[in-house]
Amino acid sequence: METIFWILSVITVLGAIFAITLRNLIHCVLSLILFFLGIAGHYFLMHADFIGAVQILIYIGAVAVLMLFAIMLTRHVTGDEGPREVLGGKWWAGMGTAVIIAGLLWAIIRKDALAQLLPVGAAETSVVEIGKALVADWVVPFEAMAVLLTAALIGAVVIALEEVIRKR
Amino acid sequence: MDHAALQHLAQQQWLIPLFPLVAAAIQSLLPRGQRKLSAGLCIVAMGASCILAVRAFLATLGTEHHEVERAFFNFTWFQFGNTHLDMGLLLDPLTAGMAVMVAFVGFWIFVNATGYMAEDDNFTRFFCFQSLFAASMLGLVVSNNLLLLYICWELVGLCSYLLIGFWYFKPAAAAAMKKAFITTRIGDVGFFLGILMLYWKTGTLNLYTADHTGALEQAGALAHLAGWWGLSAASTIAFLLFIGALGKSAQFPLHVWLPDAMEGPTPVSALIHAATMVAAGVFMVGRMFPLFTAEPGNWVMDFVMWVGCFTAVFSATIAVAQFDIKRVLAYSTCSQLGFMVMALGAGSLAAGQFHLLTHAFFKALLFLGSGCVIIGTHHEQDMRKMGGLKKYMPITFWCYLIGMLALCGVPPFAGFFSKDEVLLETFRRSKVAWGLATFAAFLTAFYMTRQMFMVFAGKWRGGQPDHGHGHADHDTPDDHGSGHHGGEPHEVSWNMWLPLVVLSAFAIGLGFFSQQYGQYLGVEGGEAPEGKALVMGSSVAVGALGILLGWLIYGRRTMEHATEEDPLSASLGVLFTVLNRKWYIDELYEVTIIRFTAVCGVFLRLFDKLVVDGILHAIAWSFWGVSQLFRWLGDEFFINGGFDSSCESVRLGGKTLAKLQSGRVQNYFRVLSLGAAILLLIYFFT
Amino acid sequence: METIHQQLRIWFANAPDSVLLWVSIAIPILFILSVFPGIFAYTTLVERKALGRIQNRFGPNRVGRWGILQPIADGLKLLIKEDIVPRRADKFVHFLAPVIAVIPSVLLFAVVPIGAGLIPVDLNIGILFAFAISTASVLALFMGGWASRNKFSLLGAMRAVAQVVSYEVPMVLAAVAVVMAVGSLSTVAIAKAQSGGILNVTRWFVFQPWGFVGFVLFTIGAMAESARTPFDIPEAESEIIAGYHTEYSGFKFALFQMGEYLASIAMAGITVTMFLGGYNGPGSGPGIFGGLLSMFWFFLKLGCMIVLNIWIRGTWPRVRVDQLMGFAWKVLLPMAIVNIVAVGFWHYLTFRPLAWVVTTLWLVIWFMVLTKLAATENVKPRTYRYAS
Amino acid sequence: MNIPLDHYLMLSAFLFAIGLCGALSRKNAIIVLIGIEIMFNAGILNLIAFWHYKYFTSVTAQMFAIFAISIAAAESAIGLALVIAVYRHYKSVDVDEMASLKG
Repeated sequence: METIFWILSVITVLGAIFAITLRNLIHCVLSLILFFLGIAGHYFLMHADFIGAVQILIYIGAVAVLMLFAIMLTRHVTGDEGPREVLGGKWWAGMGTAVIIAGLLWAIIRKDALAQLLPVGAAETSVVEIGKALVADWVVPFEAMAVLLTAALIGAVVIALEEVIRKR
Repeated sequence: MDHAALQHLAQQQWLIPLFPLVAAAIQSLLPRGQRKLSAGLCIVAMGASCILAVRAFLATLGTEHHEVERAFFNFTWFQFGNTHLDMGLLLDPLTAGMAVMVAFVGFWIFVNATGYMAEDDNFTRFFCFQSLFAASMLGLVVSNNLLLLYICWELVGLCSYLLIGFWYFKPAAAAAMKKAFITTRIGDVGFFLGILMLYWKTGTLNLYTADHTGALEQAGALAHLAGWWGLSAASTIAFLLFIGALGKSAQFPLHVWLPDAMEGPTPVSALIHAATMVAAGVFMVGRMFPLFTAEPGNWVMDFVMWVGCFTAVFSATIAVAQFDIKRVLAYSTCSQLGFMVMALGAGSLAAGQFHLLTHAFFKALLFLGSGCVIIGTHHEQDMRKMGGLKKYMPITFWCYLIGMLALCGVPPFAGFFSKDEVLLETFRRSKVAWGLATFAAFLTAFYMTRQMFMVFAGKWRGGQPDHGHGHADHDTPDDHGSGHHGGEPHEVSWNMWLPLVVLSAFAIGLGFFSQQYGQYLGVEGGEAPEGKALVMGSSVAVGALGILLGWLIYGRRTMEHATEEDPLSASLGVLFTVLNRKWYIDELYEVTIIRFTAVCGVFLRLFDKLVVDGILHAIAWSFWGVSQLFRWLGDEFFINGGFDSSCESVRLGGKTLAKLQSGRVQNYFRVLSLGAAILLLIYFFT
Repeated sequence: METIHQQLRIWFANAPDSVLLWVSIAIPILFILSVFPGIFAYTTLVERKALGRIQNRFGPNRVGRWGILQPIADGLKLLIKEDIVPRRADKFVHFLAPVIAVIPSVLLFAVVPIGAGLIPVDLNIGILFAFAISTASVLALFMGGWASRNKFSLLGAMRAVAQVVSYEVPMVLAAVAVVMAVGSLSTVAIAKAQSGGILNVTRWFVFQPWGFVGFVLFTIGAMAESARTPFDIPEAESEIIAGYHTEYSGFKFALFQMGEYLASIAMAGITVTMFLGGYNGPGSGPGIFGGLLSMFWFFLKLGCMIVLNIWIRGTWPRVRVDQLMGFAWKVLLPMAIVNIVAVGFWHYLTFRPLAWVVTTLWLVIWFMVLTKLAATENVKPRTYRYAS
Repeated sequence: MNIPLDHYLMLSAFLFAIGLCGALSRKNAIIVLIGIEIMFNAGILNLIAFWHYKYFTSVTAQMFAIFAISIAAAESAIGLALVIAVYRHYKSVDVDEMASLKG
């Protein structure tokens, strides 16, 4: 199982790194998908099956596809970036901040005793439990989420259609 | 009526505001052409509400106990953590009586409005707002919860804003709507503070609860808690709440919006000035009365009484010198509201509320009557250009006469009894206030007589071919009296005078129930108080005197021409002008409060520019400083080259960040992450 | 998997446990990888024969008797054909796309119970897993279309993505009806819920009003999702050559085909599981004989679904893009939501005849309303603005 | 499986830093969004890790994860719609060029 963890972690990290460094935007999104898959794999590994499936369904099925569409609509379809910007210009600013934060988090995690926890044979949460929780204790956030998603849907359509409407 | 049945009815109280609300919701979607459907919907909904209100009222009638029969139904609106906000419905005599009055008067106002608004393009919009108004007022009446009451209170304010400015294309209407909204909002601040304080002190906003921990049931306990200004908590809250009522019920410093509200259509005036909006303030004080009376012998009650007394006299004097038919009524309303508030301040819930009820009927009658006059004379509002209408509009005349007599306090009519009771209660509390109020009653009789004679007596002074203001543009097909180019007044259609007739009946008959109403409210009636004969006698006397004086000045010799000077202005001279200009209160506010606010605005802008912007710049520089510090720390402690260079990058980033207003999202984001890094650092080293 | 593991442990009590574990993992994988590609191969043959019959011709009949060796010949041909990659293509993605096309299709079989107690993995989120995986298939189409640097490929890819995303919604909602009725996402539980009744047949969901509607919706959705005629506009040859696999040849092309067919078969399998009673049929049940019989029923139904697909493909014309989208959003989606409500009725009306009447009426009325509303288009002779 | 919790936490921290780096330094708005998505995912991974190691009896963590994922989906939909709208206006998705509020 450790092996699986390490393999998944390597996939995830590589996917993330490629997603922000590659020059071709389509490649970026494809490696982002790899990253999402790795995360979903981690969820399955931690017996959070439902979250894993949701991760695949929403992130790969919806978010990534949406990004591909956005790239198609905003760039030349080849997805190539213009001038080379990776590891140049502002790059070092972001990198520096990120390294500092990563280092600090690393140090904090090392310091904390909680982090040494080992899994205690966790029972997986059944889907029925999640479903019941969604419509019982969490029904208000759930409804709010429904409203939010609807609003986001309408908002996205309106924003993207703005030009079309104005032309009419 | 046993308690369980009452409880059952209380649970159904929400149906009363529901009908008009649904009607408003449907009407908001109707196309403009659907006039009949819209009006029909509105009236049917109001009728249904009225029937429900009457049913609830009848249920509360049968109680023979000394204890007030009260049923309520509380439910949790929503919950967060351990706190939960409740909503509640209430059914007790005060509520039931008020609800019947609002629904009933509202119903007839709606009927009248079908005639008054018949020519208007935005007929459906009008009825939509009216319905919403009625719904919020009924909601306000039936609520057992200050939160719900406040929501409805604000809704009423919103609707009045919309309705006063219904003809928003008229600049005066647009100004009046803003004035009404802002002025009442000043009062609402006090009201809101009162609610907050109440919640703070009692932990609940329910008025009554099953376990007797409601806000009103804790009034006794609140009286022993310290509040502000040397008052007990109960009185402080009462005072703050009264400020809300001050705005809503147009009492002295905040009364200015009410006369301007005349810019709205007349049924709106009837609805606002008779049944609903202004009544809301008085009703609220009545509803929260236990808080007012919890601590005996404080100045809040006196304050309430004196404000009411002053407003009563003050507005009555203004009303004497007005020429607009609706304005006279508006100031009369102010004055009568002053009476109610005075009665409440004198400690009598029954007198104040009873005057509220009777006043609602006859003032609605008067307003609708003035609406009929306005329609009958083709949108003429200046009394000087009327006259002799008795001949042309007999039904309206007789109904108006009844309303006028009721308002003047002539014995068999409703106003006599309720006003008499108010005066009596005041007499027992303060002789000076009683004297002033009696003077106000005299003025009331006088200005109403003046109005009657100016409008209905003499000969028709309008109707010159060249008269008036753009009369030509509504000569377009209208359904009443087509060939009226001479401006001949005419009687209005049946749907306009029928409400007058119905309301007249109540204006005559309602007064006889004054004793019963007191018992009904569960207030112990004073057994034969001293001075009853004096008060009653003086009240009748001043009423008669006022009418007589009115007849002497205006009745013996009626005005001949519209341009003729008012006979009173000759005798009063400058004072008349001052009264006509409403004691220059608006001008006073203009030069004091509004000017002051404008100066404050300029000052605040300067403050913003100097201090706030200064702080922002300081923050920018301190960020730069922090990044410098970082570089220094990095050099000192980590000689490691990689870290060094990253610090360098942070410093570079920091330099960029110093230009905070770059508009570049990523720069903001960099600041954000830098901040996060600093927080983490703090967390790590502490 | 667990059951196989336990069974193996009973049979080979002496073998080390880790070996048994790996073997028990390997068995279903090998089964899927051997049986379903075989089915795929012969599906193509059946399809060509059936299409031939529908179109009044013979279909393949040269290689072996009745053309029985045709798939093998095809496979060999594709294997040895030259693999052409366009010069400007994105080589890596171009290579990756067909591989990715196959993976989700194969993964789908992991949650299809092919017999009583015979399922590779009994996930308790089975159906959700299936949908999650099937959305991933759209990526392969997109990658293939984009990497080819061919505008027709790209158009096909965009069409494919739009179509799959649109039809995913009513399909999932149709499945939600079943999930609601069963109260579980597990495919095994769904199949189990349809056992019993007369001859193990009457409890199939397709024989209930909401189940029938769900079946129709799901079948249409599945067909559109795997881009088969009449919903094959991503590869409409008369408009955009061959869509996203225009620039593919040789075995990569075969892989694309395989992915598509496998997805279609797997979706048929899921349809069978959800609506047609899964492996349930007369005589199915536990034990060796019942198990074999249940496998027989499952594959029989699967075959029927495949033939149904072919039949529809052979007889129906291709829809236009706007019709395709309009159909998904204006008819299928509301109908699926209505169907969910119908399941609610079914659940709460315990008196069955009443439930039948209410549910049927509800669905029929809505069906009529929706078709009425959607059929706003008047078919008129086309007018040509510039070419008359 | 004998992986202590800190492995997951460090993985998550690392991913977060990568996402942050991308969001901070790339000019392309879509990549910035990608970076934000990566950070989101790192956070949710943390949540699930804590659930698995400590709070597995409670359903709260999963609820939070579901809501976070939904919000992320809504956020990316709006974000991408904005990117498209901005692109229509500036003919560019370079975040450095979107420095003016004037339309």
